[in-house]
Amino acid sequence: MTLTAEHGHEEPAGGEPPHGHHQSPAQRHRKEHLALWLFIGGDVVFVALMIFTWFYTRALNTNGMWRGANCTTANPCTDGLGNPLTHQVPTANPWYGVVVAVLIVVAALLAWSAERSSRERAGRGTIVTSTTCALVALLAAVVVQCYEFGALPFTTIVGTYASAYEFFMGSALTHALLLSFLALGFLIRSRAGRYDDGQWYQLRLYRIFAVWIAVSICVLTFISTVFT
Amino acid sequence: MTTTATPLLEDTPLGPEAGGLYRHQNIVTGMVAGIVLAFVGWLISHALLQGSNWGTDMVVTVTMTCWVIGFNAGIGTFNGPFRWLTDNDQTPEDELYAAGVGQGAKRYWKFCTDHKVVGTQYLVLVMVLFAVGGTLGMMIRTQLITPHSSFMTPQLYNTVVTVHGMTMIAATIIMVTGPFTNFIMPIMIGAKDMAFPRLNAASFWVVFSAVPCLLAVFFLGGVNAGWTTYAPLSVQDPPAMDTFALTILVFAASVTLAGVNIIVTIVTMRAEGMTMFRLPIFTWGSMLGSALGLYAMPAFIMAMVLMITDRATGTSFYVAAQGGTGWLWENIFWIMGHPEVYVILIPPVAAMLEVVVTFSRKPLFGYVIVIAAFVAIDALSILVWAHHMFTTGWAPDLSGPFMLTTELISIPTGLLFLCIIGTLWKGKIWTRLPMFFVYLFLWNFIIGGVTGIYLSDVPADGLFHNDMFVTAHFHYTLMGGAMMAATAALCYWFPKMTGKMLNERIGKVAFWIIAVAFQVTYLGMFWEGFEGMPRRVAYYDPTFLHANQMATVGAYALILGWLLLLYDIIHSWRNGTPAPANPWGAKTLEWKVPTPVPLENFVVEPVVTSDPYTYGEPEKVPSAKPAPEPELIPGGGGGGGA
Amino acid sequence: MGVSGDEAASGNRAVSAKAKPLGLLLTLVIAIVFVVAIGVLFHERTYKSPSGLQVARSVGTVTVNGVTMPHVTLHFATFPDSTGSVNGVAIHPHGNPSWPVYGMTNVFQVPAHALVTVTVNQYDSGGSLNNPWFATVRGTVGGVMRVDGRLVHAINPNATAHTFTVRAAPGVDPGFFLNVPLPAVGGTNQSDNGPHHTVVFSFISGNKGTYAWNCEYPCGTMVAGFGGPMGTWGYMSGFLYVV
Amino acid sequence: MTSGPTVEAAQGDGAGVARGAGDAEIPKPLFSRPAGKILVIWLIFTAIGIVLALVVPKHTFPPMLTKEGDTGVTTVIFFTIMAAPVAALVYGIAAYSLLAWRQRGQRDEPPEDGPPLRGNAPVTIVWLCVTSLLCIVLLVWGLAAMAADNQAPPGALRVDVTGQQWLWTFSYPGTGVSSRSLVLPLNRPVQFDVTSNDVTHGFWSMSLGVQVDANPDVVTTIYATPNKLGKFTVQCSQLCGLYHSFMYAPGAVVRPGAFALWLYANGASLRAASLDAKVKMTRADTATGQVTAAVGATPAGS
Repeated sequence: MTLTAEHGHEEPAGGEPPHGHHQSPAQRHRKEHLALWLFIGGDVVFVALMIFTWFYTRALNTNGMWRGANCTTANPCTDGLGNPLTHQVPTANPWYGVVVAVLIVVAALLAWSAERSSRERAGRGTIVTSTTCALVALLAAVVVQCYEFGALPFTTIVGTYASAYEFFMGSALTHALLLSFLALGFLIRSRAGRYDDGQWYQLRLYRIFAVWIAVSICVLTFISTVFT
Repeated sequence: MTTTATPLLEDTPLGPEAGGLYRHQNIVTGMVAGIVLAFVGWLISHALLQGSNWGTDMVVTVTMTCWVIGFNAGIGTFNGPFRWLTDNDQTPEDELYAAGVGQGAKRYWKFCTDHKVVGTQYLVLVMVLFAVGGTLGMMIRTQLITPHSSFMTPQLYNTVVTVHGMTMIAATIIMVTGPFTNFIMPIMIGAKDMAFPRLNAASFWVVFSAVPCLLAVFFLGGVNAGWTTYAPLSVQDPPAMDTFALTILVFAASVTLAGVNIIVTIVTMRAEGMTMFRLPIFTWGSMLGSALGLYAMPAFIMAMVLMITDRATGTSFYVAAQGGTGWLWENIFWIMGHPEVYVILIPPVAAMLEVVVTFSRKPLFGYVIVIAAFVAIDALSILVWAHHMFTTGWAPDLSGPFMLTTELISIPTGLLFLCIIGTLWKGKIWTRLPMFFVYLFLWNFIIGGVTGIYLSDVPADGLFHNDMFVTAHFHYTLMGGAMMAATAALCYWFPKMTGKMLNERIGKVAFWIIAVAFQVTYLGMFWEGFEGMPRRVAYYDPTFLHANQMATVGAYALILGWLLLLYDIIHSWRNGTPAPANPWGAKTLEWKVPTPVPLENFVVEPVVTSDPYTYGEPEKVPSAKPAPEPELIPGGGGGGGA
Repeated sequence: MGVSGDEAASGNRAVSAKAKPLGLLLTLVIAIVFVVAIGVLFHERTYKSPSGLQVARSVGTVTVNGVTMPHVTLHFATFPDSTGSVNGVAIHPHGNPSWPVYGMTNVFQVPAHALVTVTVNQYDSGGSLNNPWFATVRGTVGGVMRVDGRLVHAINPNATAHTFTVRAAPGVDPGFFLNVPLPAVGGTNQSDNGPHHTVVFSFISGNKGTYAWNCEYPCGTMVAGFGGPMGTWGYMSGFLYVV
Repeated sequence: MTSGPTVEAAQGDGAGVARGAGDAEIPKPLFSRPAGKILVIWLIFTAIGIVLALVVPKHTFPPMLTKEGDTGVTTVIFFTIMAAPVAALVYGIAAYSLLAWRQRGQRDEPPEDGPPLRGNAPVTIVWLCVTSLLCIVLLVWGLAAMAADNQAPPGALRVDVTGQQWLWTFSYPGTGVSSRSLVLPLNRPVQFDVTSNDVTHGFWSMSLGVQVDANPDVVTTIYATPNKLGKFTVQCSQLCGLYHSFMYAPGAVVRPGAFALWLYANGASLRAASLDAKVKMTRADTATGQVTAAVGATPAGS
């Protein structure tokens, strides 16, 4: 393998500092774009396994305790604490899940508009507006999701439907919090004018991630509301 | 580019005084922050939750999570995200300081982003983990000297078996991608560092913070469930199971971070002219192993999250009485578990192929075939998980298909053997220490492979499953195979990583002890297995006595061999003779940079015009682009990082 | 290249020449410290049998079915709370509240092929066995036991407090099996010194070796009631050494 | 370092060209000179492998008491014989490379380069075909054996196996007999319905050649046909907690008559025992004290 001294590799003036840890936006865009998709690939495995968990426990329905369909006052089942369970577990109110999903979809669209404003150099104001609204939408989603935990008609201990449903809620909450962190960062940085002059690539990654999370949460909400 | 790291250092403020708090963080601040936060978390959770249902489990989980978060905050894992969030990005000076410039040996105890530092940290961590796991293994063999020994109580024995298994699995997962991929791979592809240096350092300190969680298992009542922690037994276990699950969760997260980093580095950071098919084979192995890890590790995390919610919040995914099933655990676990075997195996084999090439002075036989075999293994290994479940009663109708995929995977594995012996064929075999371990790998892995065929077959698996035969089989593949290959890689890259030559005389004594003792130990275990001794039992029928004594004697000799090798490593590292830049006359790029390797690896950006396997060929093979006149690197330049 | 090769070679000789045993000792010490530390740790913590070995008291010899054999007695109790104490003596050195426990120890020693007469004071409440098979007395002399003086073959599987179930370690005496169900104390005022049943039974010990006993009534926590005291050494499980 | 690459390049050129030329005329290395000696080594290793396959299992396995157990042992022997040649080839070439191609004498400098052999299509294809063929053979064998084991045999004796921490209980439906020891009649297929009361256990007896997990609240079924008299042990194979080591049960394969007597002695009615054991048993037979003797391992207590 031959090594040659290349003298034509200097960056244009004002280009990257001469340290390898710090590269031009184009290089960082390429790297972070690939990394993001790899992370999304890992997240896909999570979601796939959650769906598998839902349908497998639902299909197996050990002891009829998916939702306790056979539990009656005559022959009660026992819940996780050994107390008698005398009725079928009611299904959760679907509207909370729908609202959360919608809010996160909205946040994803706002991220998209922020990216477009940055690409079109539409000015700091529009970018800040989009990132702010995205953050608000996400925080609203977090609040609604937390409120649903209190409003559920069941607890985790009454069978696998309850367990899986709350697990889906938990994953939606985690993803929403993760996005909120990013949204907050983008709000602060867009106010500081980081994305004014065409430095849009971070917003693009943010948009891709937000869209994936919106899609996954829509799928999970659909499953948890339809296949009860 | 012409400017090197060195001149930059003089006129930039790099002292701790310059950069604020960030430059005062090290392992001590990490420990302090971790312990403080853990204590706070314990106070709060104990006040709120203790006494409620599953209170203890929640308290343990919260406390240990706080430790992990606190430690990483204290040592600086979260600086990057936090400074991004607050629009206060790192300046180039910050990055140079984070890369350890001008901090000497101190940088090994800091959140250092230099990939060579991270690799060295990983090397030490892996050796420590092997020491812990080996000690526990010796405790197991000691218990089994006599059929009804009272050396350990059953509960202690189960815990030791569990922690031994998990420690060794964790150590073998990171034993090559940790030290060697981090240290060697960026140089091999002509990069200055990994793609995400902070992520790289984070992956190390995160897994470091998981080790105390694993050892805390000893103080929290012990785990009865074995490293596979089959539910619902693991849902029944003492609170130690919570911290055990958390350990794995954190560890898997770290492996995922590292995997992303490795893949991105190889895809985007290659030097000019380093096309994908000029990559050294070790680079391919690291990439494909990490890719498989990206598939396996989320499943590991998923299984453990469900476990923690079952134990600490009363969900019932694994509890049959409330509608769950252990088969859910077994599926998710083995969906992780079998790919994970190849996550362990592929990088060491790839590293070993570099050794085979260098020490038989020949091009790699069937470069493309090896890559194809790795890809085929990646693809097949995600379809074979249920051969661990032949005897669980789950979906007996699927035994046929899984038997098919399992036996198909032996075809790409066989191709790897073809490429190894094809490279040896008519080579000028140079029998230095690394080559010894290559031949040991060949010997052991063939035995491991043949015995694996029985277990892939349903009728024979009915005899051997959960039997000492299985234990012996996977020790032959993972320890006799992967670990010997990794040892060959260590002996091979030791001069480049430490700048010292490994003492081969001591090394060869250690090798022969290890080689012989290994056979005694695990052939003894095969004997136990044939006689029908089950796995993980602390008390056994005296008819298995002789086989067990054989295995125990072998194990004691084996640990002596490893200790001798460890002594050789420590001794040569401390006061061995300085190594030349290229003691083996190898042709991959890492041997063309000076030793010790300067901070940015390359004083002059390399331009690659051929693959590194031009042994016996004229140096200038026609390359994609006409390369300019070859010039030589200024020797020993840079040195900023060393 | 050649030059560097020579350096390497000479280096090897040089190193092996001045190889000091210090590092080797160091590594050996580290390994030994690991073993000792972990061993001590476990010996001192929850894994230790609470109060050491109880050796059966000899009361002469006796003839059963024409065979003369030594006659020994054992005496122990089952308490509802392992943190309690009897006559000022702690039942368990570091017990857990609301964990039932066999006291005062969980390891016993009896001679081989002897008639062992066991007296158990049962203080604990109870419930339903998850396998009624264990409500029947098995393996005692005549397949019976005395509960407060009454001869019984079996008790109510839904009012069982604990069982004393013994089997040999693998290969010692596969035929040996002993199962004695202990009836629950009614009411709600169970305590370590409260009302209790006195259960007396005799069995003929088997070959020399280690025997494991445990409770088969799910009196623990977590899944199937076999966690907590059932899964932790020194509460509802122990050893019977036949010498 | 400065002179590193040039020296290497020189080596590369000098050695490389010569070797390269010398080797170009030999397209198939396997048919070149070393093949003869490697063939010998290969034959020796193969022979050793086959001898081991025929000797080791016979002397190490416990006596197999069922058809399924015999199938398992045959499978092990057959697979070893099939795998021996491939393993022997790798061992042979590795051994020969050490014997013939090792660099002797000065071992501190890298030897000159070997021939630039970057691959060999015919060899690869042959290797691929052979390994694939072996795979298919093994698969077919495995599927056939599996099919033979897995059919529900007519007129099988049903045994309900219940695992719990840390004991087995075996009950014989229709007789009311429930025991901690497993007794089976000779030459009669048995259907084990396995379940668990708490956690996952493994119902495993190597001598019977059966293994299936006992899962809580689920029944898993497995079949076996005892074809030899003798004693065996049922052992829990799935780590199940504190006393996993002690979770075993004694067992025996006995003649149908002795089986009926055993059922009767353990509380079955005369009629139920005779029905379940498919024998005609009179009260006179039960007077003979053969019960425990016939069953051997069975304790009086159960």
